[in-house]
Amino acid sequence: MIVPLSHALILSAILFGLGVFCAVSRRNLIMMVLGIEIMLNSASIAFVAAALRWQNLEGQTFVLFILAVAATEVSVGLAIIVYAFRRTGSFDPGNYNLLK
Amino acid sequence: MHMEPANFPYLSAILGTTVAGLIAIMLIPAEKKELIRRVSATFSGITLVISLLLFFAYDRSMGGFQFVEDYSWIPSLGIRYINGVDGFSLPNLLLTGIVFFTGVLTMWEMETRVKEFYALYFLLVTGVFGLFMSLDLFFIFVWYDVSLFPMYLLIAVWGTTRKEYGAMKLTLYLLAGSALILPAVIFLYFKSGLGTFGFVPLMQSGMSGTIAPWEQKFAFILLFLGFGILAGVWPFHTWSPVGHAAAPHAVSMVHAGVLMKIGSFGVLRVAIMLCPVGWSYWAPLMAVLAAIGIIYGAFAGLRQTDLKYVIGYSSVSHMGVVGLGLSTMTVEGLNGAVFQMFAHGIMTALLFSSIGYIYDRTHTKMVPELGGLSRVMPVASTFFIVAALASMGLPGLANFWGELVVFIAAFRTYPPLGVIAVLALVVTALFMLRVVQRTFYGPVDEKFSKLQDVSFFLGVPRMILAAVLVIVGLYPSILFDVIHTASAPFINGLPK
Amino acid sequence: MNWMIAAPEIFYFAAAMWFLMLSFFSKPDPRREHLSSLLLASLGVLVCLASVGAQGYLFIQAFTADIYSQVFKILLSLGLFLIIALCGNLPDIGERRIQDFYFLLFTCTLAMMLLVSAGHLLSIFVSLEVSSYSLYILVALRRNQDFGLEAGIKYFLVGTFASGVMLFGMALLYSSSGATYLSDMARLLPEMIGQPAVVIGLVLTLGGFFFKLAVFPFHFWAPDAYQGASNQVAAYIATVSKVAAVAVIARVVAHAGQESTYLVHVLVILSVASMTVGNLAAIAQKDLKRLLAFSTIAHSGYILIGILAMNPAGWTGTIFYALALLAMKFTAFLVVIELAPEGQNLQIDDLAGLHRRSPLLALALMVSLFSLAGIPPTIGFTGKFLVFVAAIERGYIALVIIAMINVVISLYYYLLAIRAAYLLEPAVELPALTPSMPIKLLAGISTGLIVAAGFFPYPFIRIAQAAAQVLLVGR
Amino acid sequence: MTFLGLLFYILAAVTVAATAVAITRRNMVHAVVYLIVSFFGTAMIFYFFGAPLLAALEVIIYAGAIMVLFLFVVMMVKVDSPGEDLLPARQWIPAAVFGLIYLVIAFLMIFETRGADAPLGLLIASPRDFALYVLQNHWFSIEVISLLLLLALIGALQLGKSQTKPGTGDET
Amino acid sequence: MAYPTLAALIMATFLPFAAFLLIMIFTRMKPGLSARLSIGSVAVSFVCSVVLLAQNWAAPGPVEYSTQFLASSGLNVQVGFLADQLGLLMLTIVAAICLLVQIYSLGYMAGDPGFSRYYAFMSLFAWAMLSLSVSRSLLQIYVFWELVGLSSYLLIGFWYEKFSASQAGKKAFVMTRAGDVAFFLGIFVVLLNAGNLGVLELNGPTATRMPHEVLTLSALLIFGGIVGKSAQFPLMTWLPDAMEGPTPVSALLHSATMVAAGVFLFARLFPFFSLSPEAMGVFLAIGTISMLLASTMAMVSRDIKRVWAYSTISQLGLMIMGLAAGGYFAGVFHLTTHAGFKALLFLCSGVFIHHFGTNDFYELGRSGSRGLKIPTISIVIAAAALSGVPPLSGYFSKESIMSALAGLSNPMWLLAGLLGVFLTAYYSFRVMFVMFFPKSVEQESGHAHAPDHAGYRAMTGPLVFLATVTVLLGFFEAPIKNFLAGMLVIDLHAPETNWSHIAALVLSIAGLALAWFEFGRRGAEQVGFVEKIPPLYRLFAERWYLDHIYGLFVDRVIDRGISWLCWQNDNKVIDGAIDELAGGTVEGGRISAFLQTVMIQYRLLAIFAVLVFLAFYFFFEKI
Repeated sequence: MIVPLSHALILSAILFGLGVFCAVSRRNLIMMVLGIEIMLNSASIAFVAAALRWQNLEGQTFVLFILAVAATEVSVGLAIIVYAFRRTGSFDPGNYNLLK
Repeated sequence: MHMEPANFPYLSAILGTTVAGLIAIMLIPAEKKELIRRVSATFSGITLVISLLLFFAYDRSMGGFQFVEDYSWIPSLGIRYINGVDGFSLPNLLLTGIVFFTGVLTMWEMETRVKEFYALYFLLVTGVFGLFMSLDLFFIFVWYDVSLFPMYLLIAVWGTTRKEYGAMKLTLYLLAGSALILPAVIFLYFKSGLGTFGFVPLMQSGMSGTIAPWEQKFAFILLFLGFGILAGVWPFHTWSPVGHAAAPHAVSMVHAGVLMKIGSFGVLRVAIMLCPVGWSYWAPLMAVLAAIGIIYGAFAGLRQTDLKYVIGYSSVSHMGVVGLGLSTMTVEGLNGAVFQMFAHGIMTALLFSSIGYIYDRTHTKMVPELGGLSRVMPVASTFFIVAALASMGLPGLANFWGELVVFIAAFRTYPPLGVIAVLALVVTALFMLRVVQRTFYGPVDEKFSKLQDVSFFLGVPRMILAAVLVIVGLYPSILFDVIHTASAPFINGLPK
Repeated sequence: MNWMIAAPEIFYFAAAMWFLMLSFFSKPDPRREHLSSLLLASLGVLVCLASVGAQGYLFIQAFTADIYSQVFKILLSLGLFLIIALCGNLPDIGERRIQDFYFLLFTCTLAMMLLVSAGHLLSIFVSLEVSSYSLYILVALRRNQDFGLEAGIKYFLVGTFASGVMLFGMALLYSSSGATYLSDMARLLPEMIGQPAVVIGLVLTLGGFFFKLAVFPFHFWAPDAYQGASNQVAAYIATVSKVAAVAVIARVVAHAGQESTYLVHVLVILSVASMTVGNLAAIAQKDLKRLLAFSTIAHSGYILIGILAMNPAGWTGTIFYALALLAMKFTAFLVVIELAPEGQNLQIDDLAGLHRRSPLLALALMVSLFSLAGIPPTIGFTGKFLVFVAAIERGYIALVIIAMINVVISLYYYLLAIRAAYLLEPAVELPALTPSMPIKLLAGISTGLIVAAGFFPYPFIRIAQAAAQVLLVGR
Repeated sequence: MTFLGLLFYILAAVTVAATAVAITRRNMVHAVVYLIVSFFGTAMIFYFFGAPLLAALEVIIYAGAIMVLFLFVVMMVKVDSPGEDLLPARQWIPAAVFGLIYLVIAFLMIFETRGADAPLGLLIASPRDFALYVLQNHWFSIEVISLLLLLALIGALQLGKSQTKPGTGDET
Repeated sequence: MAYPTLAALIMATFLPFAAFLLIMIFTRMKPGLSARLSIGSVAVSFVCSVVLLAQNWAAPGPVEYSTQFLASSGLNVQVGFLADQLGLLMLTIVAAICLLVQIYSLGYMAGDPGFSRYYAFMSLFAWAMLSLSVSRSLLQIYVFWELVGLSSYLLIGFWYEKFSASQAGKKAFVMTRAGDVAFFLGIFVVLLNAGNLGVLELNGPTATRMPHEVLTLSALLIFGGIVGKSAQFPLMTWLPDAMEGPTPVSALLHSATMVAAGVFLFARLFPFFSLSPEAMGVFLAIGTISMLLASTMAMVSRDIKRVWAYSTISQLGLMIMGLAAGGYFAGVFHLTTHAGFKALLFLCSGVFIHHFGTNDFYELGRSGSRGLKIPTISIVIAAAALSGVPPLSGYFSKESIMSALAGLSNPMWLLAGLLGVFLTAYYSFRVMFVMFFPKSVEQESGHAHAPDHAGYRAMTGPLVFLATVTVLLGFFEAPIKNFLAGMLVIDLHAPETNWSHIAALVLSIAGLALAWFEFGRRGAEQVGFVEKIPPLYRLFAERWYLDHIYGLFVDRVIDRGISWLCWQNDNKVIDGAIDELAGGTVEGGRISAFLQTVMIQYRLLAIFAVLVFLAFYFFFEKI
């Protein structure tokens, strides 16, 4: 054995927490996307560890698709953010407050 | 419970007529106001005729539910389209027919958005008719709400005093009541274990105790409060004067005349008949609230200067009498309560109809601004005074018998409350006479001296109402005979 | 493998590709695009109707066709058709982007169809992502870019955050139970539902779907997205997307969440919070679309009642409610779209004088709003009634009372809108509205359907019952 | 504790530390670089957990493609965000509070779960096996994800197409 | 009961009602026809009642006809006729006076715009009052009791444009209503304890089955109705105000018949009441107080109608005293005679008022009221009868009451009665002397000539008839007594004490003499002795401040007290709470809406926080 599953899950949970922390406390849209990336990544670790636990490849498959989704997220997310930045000149999410 | 099927769907015919009227009105171009009025009068007249026919065709010796129509509706939930009338609903149906027809005539002179008005009015009345005749709790609830929500527009568009406030208050208040009814109805549905919303089987399971006592108590209080709000039970009555005052005349008529009856009828039909154990548990509370309502409504009415507010508070007081009757758990009490529903409906419709006439002429319904109207419009005044006298419980007019029977029943069951309720008669007399005096007596104001008295045609609705008051007042058995066919078996069948 | 069971998906894929090809090879022609999309959407409805009896699995069990999914596909295709019917005039989507607009709509619908058929966590996840991403883009596509991009950003951030949460939940669920197929879950989960990682993982997984349905606390995107998106897109989000979300939540909960009182409690909390937050916030709204967004949030709370009952009646009610939501929201948005020919955002006060400008639209608005408020005899009432019956069958009477109180609160703002339409007079006299004949027809039919299905709901209930049979797994 | 176990802890520590540092960098370029370190650590863990293909993909896609995209964007828009309030106190303090609670609960949740202490035996999925598995079992999802990528492409394109200067109309 | 009798009863009672309906619906615009209808119906009633009276003169016992009414209400309500001696006597009195007054009104009301309405109301009254006389059950009596109250209200406020008239009508109705409520409650008590409301049953064995306390309670409650209707203390002040109505109305309703209904009810239930000596004691006291208070008020009034109104209260009190003292015949006989001479008094006064247009008898005197011969003679006869001057009818009836009082063990009652006799004579002749021996006569000629037109004839005809009756009726004491003896009601005390007769006679002469001394003799300053004592004068003129007390009560306690509280409670407490709730909800909505617009990161944080909470809840739920 390498480590108990729980330890890998703890690692995943800590990373998830850091991702959330980044997403909710950095006043920067790009950093927010980055934080969400970290969250996705943390899920990947848990999946890989779980795949090892159940000795099947389902978990690893998930990770493969998470990679693809992460890529999509970044491309679409950054596209929107960049175009928004071009219009407003700001990455500060607090500046996006027209809708209310 | 005896159920006599109908050889002709009279009850559905009533609903069909109102719906057909509604559709007909919708199809007429809005500019043809006169045509719309005539169509409305025709259709409402037909419903009146059918309800009269029903009233006299009902076999009093047999009792039970008659003219029953029974069709499957939502089998998966045990919902059926069941209509039927018994001694409790029959007077209310007749009342609705009368008030409906006279309401249409009362609004004859209205010129704004006639088409929409009559369409909504027909919708409202469809709900009222449906509720009185339905024997399925699902439909009762549906009709209950159908009869409420057109109210908002009817008041807000065509109303007068603080109309938007009144409309909103009324609608939200009453629908808050329905918020209590629906859970209770579904609750009973499951607790009976019968898988049906049919009224008769549920009632039997309530009687036989299949629905456990605590369940009945729980459901009863929800249903009582829910329907009681509409019946103007103290302290949930404050929507009523505001709503009455804000509403256009015909709506006030239907509202005070019929809609409040829906509340008390709902208390009777749903709360009491389905949860007899709950009834006996909560009856003292009902009685206390009703007695407070009687005396409180009278006192609060004393201070009002708006004619419609006065009537609104008198309605609170009178509906308290109904509530008191319902709380006595006796045959007399139920008889009196249902009788009072009818009498109050007619009486208050007549009052509002007369006020409507006065308001249309003088453009005010504030008592201090009026005066001496008896000189310029003696006939219109007479109608009002007749209704006011009925409201005071004068013998010879319908209300007296309802109050008498209720008071006797109350006196037997709750002597102190009976005394309080009877004392309110003095206060009612005081404020009604004050209003009559200040409105109709005294020197006639200069600006009113040119007013026309009510013409024969416009007098017709008031005449009908006044005649009903007098006929029923002189021959109350015409109603009591019918009501008794429902109340006596019910009370005698109560679990001991 | 019987590919025919995926006929609707294949059809919609082809349709989406058609528009993709168009955008590559042809100059945009709004009228042609609209007619062709209308044709394709109506064909799609027919295809869905034709394949209603399809049953079977593709890709092991990743794609499951059963009566449940097929019924929802009909709803989805119908919703798409209706929305496209409102797209005759697309002022808020640039002419150049119109082909891609339809491509995205069809792709999104396709993804939702895959979603309602998905039987594996992974396929659920990817289908969800496809539908979400097409919506992010659709929202951001609005010509008024200040609105569109801001809404897009917020929608996107909340959406990806939610999918991050969902993935983490799936990871927990998978790591502690080993189940990835819904059928495995139905088999394995009942005995380990008491394990914290399992059930919390399940709740987090549901979070992703809650985002779609705009359930508290994943509802934060909804008001902004509705307000920022063009009217048609907002209508699409409010109708079609909600139907798909209901489908997938009901399916997942039915498979994974039975026997868990904790899950029920969570759903109760979220349901109450959704309807309360939605209804309260809606009171203060001036923008009509924003108001409808909050009303959607409230409705997601009502739908959860049906789901959390976890009994046949509840599933039936949920499915019926989805239909109801489609009809009511569509009718309301129809009025919004017709009232805003420039594609602008409507304020509630802009409804003033509607009863004279167009009695039909005013009636449609009134009926749909009363239906949303749950006033009988409308479909909205029947939907509520069904889910309430289900909840009370399980003894959740307090929940139903709370829901009814919420109904009363909601009535307040619906009445304010109706008041605007029927009572207020516009400051400047506005010309009468003359909707085109098809729109009139559509308004009439949808209004009629709302009332008729409210009054004679049984045919629809039977369909919903048949579909709900599928959810009775493990019984 | 096995060697691999020790390695895991070291890698975990590195990953967490790198992530923590990354999210607190003012300069986004630095943040991205630190994050690449974190993803490398993750890739290593994948490798030890028997997913060599994923480890490679993690490095290529995450650390390579995605982070590079970030870097591009950051550099393209040339924002040092000097005025940026790095971690506004009224945001990070509640976030930290909930984060701590979250961590406690996460620990509780993970350790309370039956089977959480299941040892992770060594099993390596060869890229070939993995690919076969994916294609056999998840072809459906691959199709869908391809649609997603197409969508992302078109979406990004469309957003670009619609990009306008403020104040001017739609067509540029 | 024989059908002819029944038919006669029905005709006697229902014809006026038919007239009422006909007039209200059809002939409002045709005054002449209305009057004819009304008078015709009453005339038929009168004929029927006379026939019935004659037919039953020698009949052995009460005849009753009843039918089930309201069988299905759960109550067993019997309605029908009870034609016993008392009822028939009352029927005849009422019919006769109705007829006379209606004929008289032809002249008095001629040309009034509400002529038809007047006759409609008169018919309504006639119906109610006639029916009341022969009602068989308490409930039926109550019904007609209320209806006479209604007609009283309508007729008092007949000239509704006059504020005081409508005010007086309202006051009358509400005050009698207050009494009626007690009556109503009394009926309930009887019904619940005796199970029956039939007059005969109550007077028979049924009542004895009731517990004594309950019986006393019910008797007191029912007496409340009598107090209201007969304007006894403390509900007495409405009657003087009721004089705002047309004078024939005062004559008919507020002196001769309607107010006597209270006394009639007393007589009706005499055996029942007799079962409770305590209650009888209370009745006696109330009768006495009313009689004395009203007499004092009459001593200072300058309004001729009010004097007679006070005198009515006083005489009704006297009747109640007589009845309560056990003098059944005395009370009923005084009721009969009083009806005649009091109606005469009013009708005569009416002629003067009509002619001179004032109610102030000082004014009348100065205007030369002596000029109208027939009314002058008649009114003097009536006043003398009122004062108990032999051999007029009042003398006989008063004597019998005095002897009933004398039969009581406590002589105080008799003394009070005698005081009443003295005061009656004093104030009656005060009016007579002031009117006919004025200090100065302004216009000897002018009005002095007796007008000779149809109206005047219509008015004087009834006067002559009534004056004749007043003179003669006294001599029918014995036959009437025999007739009533068939009622099976034996006077409890029938001692023949001569000294009370003599004392009464002496006192009435003394009163007359005092009146002559102060008002009648040449050179009298026409100021009563009471008026020379200002506090006493004010007390009497202000009616012992009863009205002030009521006014204060209504104003402070009801209007500004309870009613204000209720209204404020509605506005501030209930509606306040509701509005507060609604406002709070809207405010909550605003807050909620604001929270949805916070910066996106806070929203994400909220999502995270909720999820943390939900996870936390899992462990919490387990504990």
